[in-house]
Amino acid sequence: MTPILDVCNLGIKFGGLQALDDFNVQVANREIVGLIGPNGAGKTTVFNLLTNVYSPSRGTIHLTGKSTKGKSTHEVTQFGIARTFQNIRLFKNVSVLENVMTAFHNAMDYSMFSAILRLPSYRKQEKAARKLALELLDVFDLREMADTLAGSLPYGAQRKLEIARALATNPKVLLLDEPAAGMNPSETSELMMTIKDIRDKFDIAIILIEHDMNLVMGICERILVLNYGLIIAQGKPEEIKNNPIVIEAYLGQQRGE
Amino acid sequence: MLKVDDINVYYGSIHAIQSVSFEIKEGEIVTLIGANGAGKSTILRTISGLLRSKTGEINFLDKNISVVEPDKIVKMGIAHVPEGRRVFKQFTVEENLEMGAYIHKSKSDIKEDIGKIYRRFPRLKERRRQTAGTLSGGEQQMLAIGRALMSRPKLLMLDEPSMGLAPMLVQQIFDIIKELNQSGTTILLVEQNARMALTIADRGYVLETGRMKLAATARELLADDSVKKSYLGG
Amino acid sequence: AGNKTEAPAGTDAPDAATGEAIKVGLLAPLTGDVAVYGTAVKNAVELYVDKFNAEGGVNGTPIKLIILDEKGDPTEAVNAYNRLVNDDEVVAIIGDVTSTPTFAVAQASVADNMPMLTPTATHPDVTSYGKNMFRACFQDPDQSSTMAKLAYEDLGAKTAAVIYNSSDAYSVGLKDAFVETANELGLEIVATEAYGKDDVAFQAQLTNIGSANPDVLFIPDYYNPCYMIARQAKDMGITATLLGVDGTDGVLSIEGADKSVLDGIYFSNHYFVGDSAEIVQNFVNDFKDKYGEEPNALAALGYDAAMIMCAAIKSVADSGMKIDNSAECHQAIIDAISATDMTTVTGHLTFDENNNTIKELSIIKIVYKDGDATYELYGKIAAN
Amino acid sequence: MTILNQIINGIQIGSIYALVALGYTMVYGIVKLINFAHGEIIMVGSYFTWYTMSRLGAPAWAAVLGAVVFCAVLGMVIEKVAYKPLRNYARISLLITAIGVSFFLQNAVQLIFKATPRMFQNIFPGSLKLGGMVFSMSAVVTIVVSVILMIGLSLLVKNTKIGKAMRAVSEDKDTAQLMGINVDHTISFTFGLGSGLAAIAAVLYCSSFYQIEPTMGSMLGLKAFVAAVLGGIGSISGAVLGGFVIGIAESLTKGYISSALADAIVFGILIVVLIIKPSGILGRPENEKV
Amino acid sequence: MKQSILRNNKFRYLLNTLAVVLLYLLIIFLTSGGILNRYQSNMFIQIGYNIILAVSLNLSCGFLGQLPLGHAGFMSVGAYASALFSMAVDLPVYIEFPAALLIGGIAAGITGIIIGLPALRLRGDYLAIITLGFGEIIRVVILNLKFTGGAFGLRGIEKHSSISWVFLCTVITIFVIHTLLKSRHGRAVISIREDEIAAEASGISLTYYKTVTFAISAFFAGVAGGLYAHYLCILDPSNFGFMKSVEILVMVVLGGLGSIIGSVVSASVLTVIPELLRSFADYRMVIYSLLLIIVMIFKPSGLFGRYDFSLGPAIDSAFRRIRGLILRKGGAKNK
Ligand SMILES: Nc1ncnc2c1ncn2[C@@H]1O[C@H](COP(=O)(O)OP(=O)(O)OP(=O)(O)O)[C@@H](O)[C@H]1O
Ligand SMILES: Nc1ncnc2c1ncn2[C@@H]1O[C@H](COP(=O)(O)OP(=O)(O)OP(=O)(O)O)[C@@H](O)[C@H]1O
Ligand SMILES: [Mg+2]
Ligand SMILES: [Mg+2]
Repeated sequence: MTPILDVCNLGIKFGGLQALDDFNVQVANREIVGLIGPNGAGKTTVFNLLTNVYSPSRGTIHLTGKSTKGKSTHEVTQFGIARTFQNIRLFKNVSVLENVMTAFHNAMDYSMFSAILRLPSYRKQEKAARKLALELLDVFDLREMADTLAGSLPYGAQRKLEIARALATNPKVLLLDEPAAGMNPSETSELMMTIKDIRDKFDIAIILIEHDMNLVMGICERILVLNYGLIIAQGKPEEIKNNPIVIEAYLGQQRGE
Repeated sequence: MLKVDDINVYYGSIHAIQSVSFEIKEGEIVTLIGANGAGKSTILRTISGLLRSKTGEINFLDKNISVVEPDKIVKMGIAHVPEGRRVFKQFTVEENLEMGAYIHKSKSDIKEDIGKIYRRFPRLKERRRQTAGTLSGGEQQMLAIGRALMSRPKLLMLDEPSMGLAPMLVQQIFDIIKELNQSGTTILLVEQNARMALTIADRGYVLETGRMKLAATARELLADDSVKKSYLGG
Repeated sequence: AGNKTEAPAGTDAPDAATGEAIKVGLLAPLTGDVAVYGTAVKNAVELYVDKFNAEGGVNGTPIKLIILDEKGDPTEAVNAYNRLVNDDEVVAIIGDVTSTPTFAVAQASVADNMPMLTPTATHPDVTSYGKNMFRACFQDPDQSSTMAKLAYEDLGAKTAAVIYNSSDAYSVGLKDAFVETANELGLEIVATEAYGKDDVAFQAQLTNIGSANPDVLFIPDYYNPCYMIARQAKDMGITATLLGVDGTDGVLSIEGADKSVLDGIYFSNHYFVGDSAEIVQNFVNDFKDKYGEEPNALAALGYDAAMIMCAAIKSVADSGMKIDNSAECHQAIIDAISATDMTTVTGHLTFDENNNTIKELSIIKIVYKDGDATYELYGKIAAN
Repeated sequence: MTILNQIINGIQIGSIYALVALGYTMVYGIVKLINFAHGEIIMVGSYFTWYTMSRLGAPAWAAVLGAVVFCAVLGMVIEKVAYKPLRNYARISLLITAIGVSFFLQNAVQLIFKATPRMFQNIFPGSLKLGGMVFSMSAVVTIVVSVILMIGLSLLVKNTKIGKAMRAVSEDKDTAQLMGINVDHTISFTFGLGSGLAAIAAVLYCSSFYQIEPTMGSMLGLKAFVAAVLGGIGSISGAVLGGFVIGIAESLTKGYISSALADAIVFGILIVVLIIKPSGILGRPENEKV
Repeated sequence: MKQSILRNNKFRYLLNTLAVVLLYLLIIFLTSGGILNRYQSNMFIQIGYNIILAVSLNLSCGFLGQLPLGHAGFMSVGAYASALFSMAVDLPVYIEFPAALLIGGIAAGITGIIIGLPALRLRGDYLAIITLGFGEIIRVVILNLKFTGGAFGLRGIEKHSSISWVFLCTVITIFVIHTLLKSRHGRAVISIREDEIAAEASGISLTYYKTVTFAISAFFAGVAGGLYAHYLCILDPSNFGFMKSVEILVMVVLGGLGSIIGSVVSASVLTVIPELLRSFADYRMVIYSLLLIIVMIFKPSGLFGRYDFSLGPAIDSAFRRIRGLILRKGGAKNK
């Protein structure tokens, strides 16, 4: 099977710091890949490179066989890579529903002219987008808050809204940067179910950065471990859990309770 | 040591904290647990003077600090590691640490303390000349904790110190908290990772939508069914 | 401090006779960038109107001045004009003071056939809008060409430079006319430099002028920039004879100025403060008494405008017409103004068929002697 | 030798811009506020000096000292009354208030002292010959003072405790408080300092250009602000550099291109520089990590 | 829950249209019925073009989140372009004037794009300074061109700006900007204000939307300039300086960034206030500036914050409140 996302030899330097080097990964459709590693290992940097927020010093990225080279961030999004941010970035002074509808931007194509004159194309597309957005909010149990401002949502809800917004761009690959940060264990396990659900429902591949091992080990089919910008291990959760290099660099000796 | 008595805190018309009271004795580790938005951070911000309570009193070392300016509160011995790191992004790592010791005068003490911090977090030493804004999330968290320690506090309040940290570091940070406590620092810990928090804490309080729901020893809370169900992940 | 702000003269306050009083509007910039000029005019107009009322007014009825500030802004000026006409129902208006607002107001006033008399707007087009628009001063080209001739014929200059304010219509108009006459005469213009409003540093321009080494330097602007330029020119060792315009008048009343730098400036003016004529001396003395400073050309023109206007209204009243806001009365006042033939502070004056004045122009020279500078009359020339 | 003369002219006016720009940059660096009232504080400082010297007959040094103190206090009062209540709101609200304050000062001074320009004595008479070039004494003093102040301020901000507090406050007020910094004092101090600088600029300005009037602050303020931005706002040495660059650019365009278009060309230079280097010549780019 | 008829879209349009027509009739009644004199009626014209200026600036300032300080520059481009056009041609008013306004708008819009393309790469205060710079450049250029009349100003412009024309343009401006904002394009614009990085990650092209928004904002400023030119009949470059830009900005911020109704109200109020203060003569500007400071201190987010008024829901909630009152009273009686 051809991979949906194919990353080859990706690398970037910040000043003298080789933040990422020789990063390779192939992700198949509907796969959930975990990306773990110590703080500062370069995980978020991978996401920034995949979305062309930074341009790589070297390496290539192909989505469904096409290179994303030279595209700007919004074009990459249109192309099919969506993401969430480690430090939540919502449109805070805008309602929850409008946050999601904003991301439907490219799913619609009516012109400014038809917006001003409220032509049928405008009304039809807006209606459809609204319906889809509400459905998306349903997936994340956010429908009741559709009219509240995103900035006044509790932290956990904000994280979920970010995922919903990313999904609204209709991605082929979804990048989640620490989606469970700041959630308590029960919320985290709930989120775990949701992530599985969206993979099934939307038929997409997911790459996930997370420090919560219950989550990572729970849903990832494959895990990559980064350290100092290099992949130091990859494999199935069980293999990673017991890999001495990973324990040494990242997991530490798990003290039992 | 710290006694919080019937505080009510508002954000505009939102009544975020409703008649909350609790106390911390010298030498304890006390943890506040609660869901997202329960009001944990709000309580810490109120104690350090960034927010004001409409009613009640907060006493620290038998002094009413509920109307004292935040900078005076720091001088009295309370340090606060705020939620979301809040490092000074344009400052270098080392300058951030120096800022933590703002209330101290002695240059040599500061130097020594910085050395200690570097021994605890070697990663910070590697990055000492880098501006803090370009650090990774976890590096920033280490820096925030290190910076708070620089004021040599009597009471250290930590707001979700494990957020975004690698498991090994989480371990490490909890170890450090324990160690700090053993060397005499009283700790008020807010954590999502309630299980970890309760394993090192003496006592815990459970906060639900701005109200205090439960107060008990850590051991009791760990065993409590409702706590298990809501906060410890089954 | 002798310079305390005067309370706005009694004219604005309602007094017992208000119901009866004849209302005349005054439009002037009293705040903002050009407030100095508006204030000079306002002071003089008030001075004359008070005097006129004290002497019995219009057969016993006082004239009440309604003074509105327009900040030097045409939009505000039109608002103020409309307010004078529609809310205050004035019978005639003195104003505006500077050119652009005067244009805006002039245009609006034509349809109303409102008698308008600008004391100071020297731009040639000001009176072109309609028969209702008069001016008490001479026009820019007159003084520019006079100055060019003076330079070429009397001072024997072969080369000239100009430094002007490119954002001010008054200054640009004077510059254009000067350059034109100079070209006709064969006076070579060796440098033309511009500056903007609010500029205080002229060294860069003066450096260019200095290296062109002209015989005369023409500075068509009001007295403040003129003084600053003169001073900086001296600092830079420029020896050209400086030529000013009517706006230069008043330069000697600048408090604390180093007057030695002004020595030898020639400028064209509407009148000469030292003129021994009684009307001039009375005006100068009254003005000094009331405001503690010597009146400049703007003030003299304001005084004249008030004088012309009051006389015109009086003559209409004398003819038996009721002074009110009617179209007939407006026309009568307009006719009366155009029939003016009187001696004012700025000389004997009549109006031509285009509502411009026919009068003499004075050329003043500043002479610095023994630590003080004075204006001296160099000569009088018929304008136009 | 006109080119040299034009450069000297540029340095002279540029040193005034530099000095004023320092005040902008100080306040901007800490409060992130374009303090539109800064030009007006210079105006007030000028009037203070003029009044005490020519009306009250005070000696120059006393007038200057008085002006510095007066302006510093005025700056702090403005901050307390007009800016502090808005600290936690959108910066643009603060900007509008600053504009309000500047209108107020301008019109209040006009009401008190009338619109008539006042003449100012040259406190530093004479000139200095250097090689074949002639510098007026006040220009020399201005240049020296702005360079000294630049060095002093850089040291203050980089190395002293209050300087570090200022930088910390500028980044994150809440967290600065958690370090034990008194935010109110720090901001007050910054305004006092910035306004004191304005007074010094005022004196030197008056000494060079002889004349003061109620509206003098606006254009000067604008140009100096442009200088601060060009140099990289928030950067102290940038402000001084920007001041000189603007001054020289202005003088050279007036001298060699067109004095009528000088303002347009200077702004054009600013735009080109900012497009090439978006955070100004010496400004630090904002590193926002995603 | 049953939707109130007042929240029904079609009905709302009808209601809004009706309200606009009524307002127009009221103004016409007041101005040509002799109830207001010319001085007072002319204020409506000034209010009108100031509303257009404020609302259009609010688009790039309140909604796009930039800080442009050169709005008066766009206004002047529009003013001169439209005035030069109408002076050059001689067509019936109902063709010439709209064409002139359109040309003014387009000229300003093109200027907006020329300025926007390089300038919008910058952020925050740097952008502010660049737009300020461009505003000054436009002013100085106009001052030094021959065909604009230079410092003498452009004179002899026909007086076309009647209350009806101004009213029509104001309504169209508000309508267009409002409807645009309530579409995917508007959401894109607002998302840029909220978080540029997240907006890009949601597939929105920053360059495209910033430039287009800037151009639309400039376009309407140009139209306002055209109205201004054909109202005052004289154009003077010094009236389009930095202070004019600041004046418009004050209207926007005072009304509330991101509130169209706020801009409408504050543009109206700020046009009228200086005139009302005339009786305080000398103290006028001092009082004006103090008012400005005081309003900002007590209402930092502007009079209306981000609130936007919509007639349907407003009446609806008013009805509900009244009904609530009646029911409560009725209930009390029954007891
Ligand atoms: N814009 C930048 N400039 C300079 N250095 C950077 C930049 N962005 C990231 N870095 C550095 O690159 C390294 C990798 O950062 P990255 O954010 O990818 O880490 P991470 O793996 O996501 O860590 P964490 O789990 O703590 O979020 C870090 O050391 C960081 O300091
Ligand atoms: N600046 C603010 N303005 C308005 N409401 C706020 C603000 N900060 C917090 N709140 C609200 O106050 C309540 C308590 O928030 P707080 O941040 O104290 O919760 P928390 O328990 O720390 O949650 P978390 O786990 O997400 O950090 C929440 O409902 C939150 O939405
Ligand atoms: Mg990361
Ligand atoms: Mg919290």
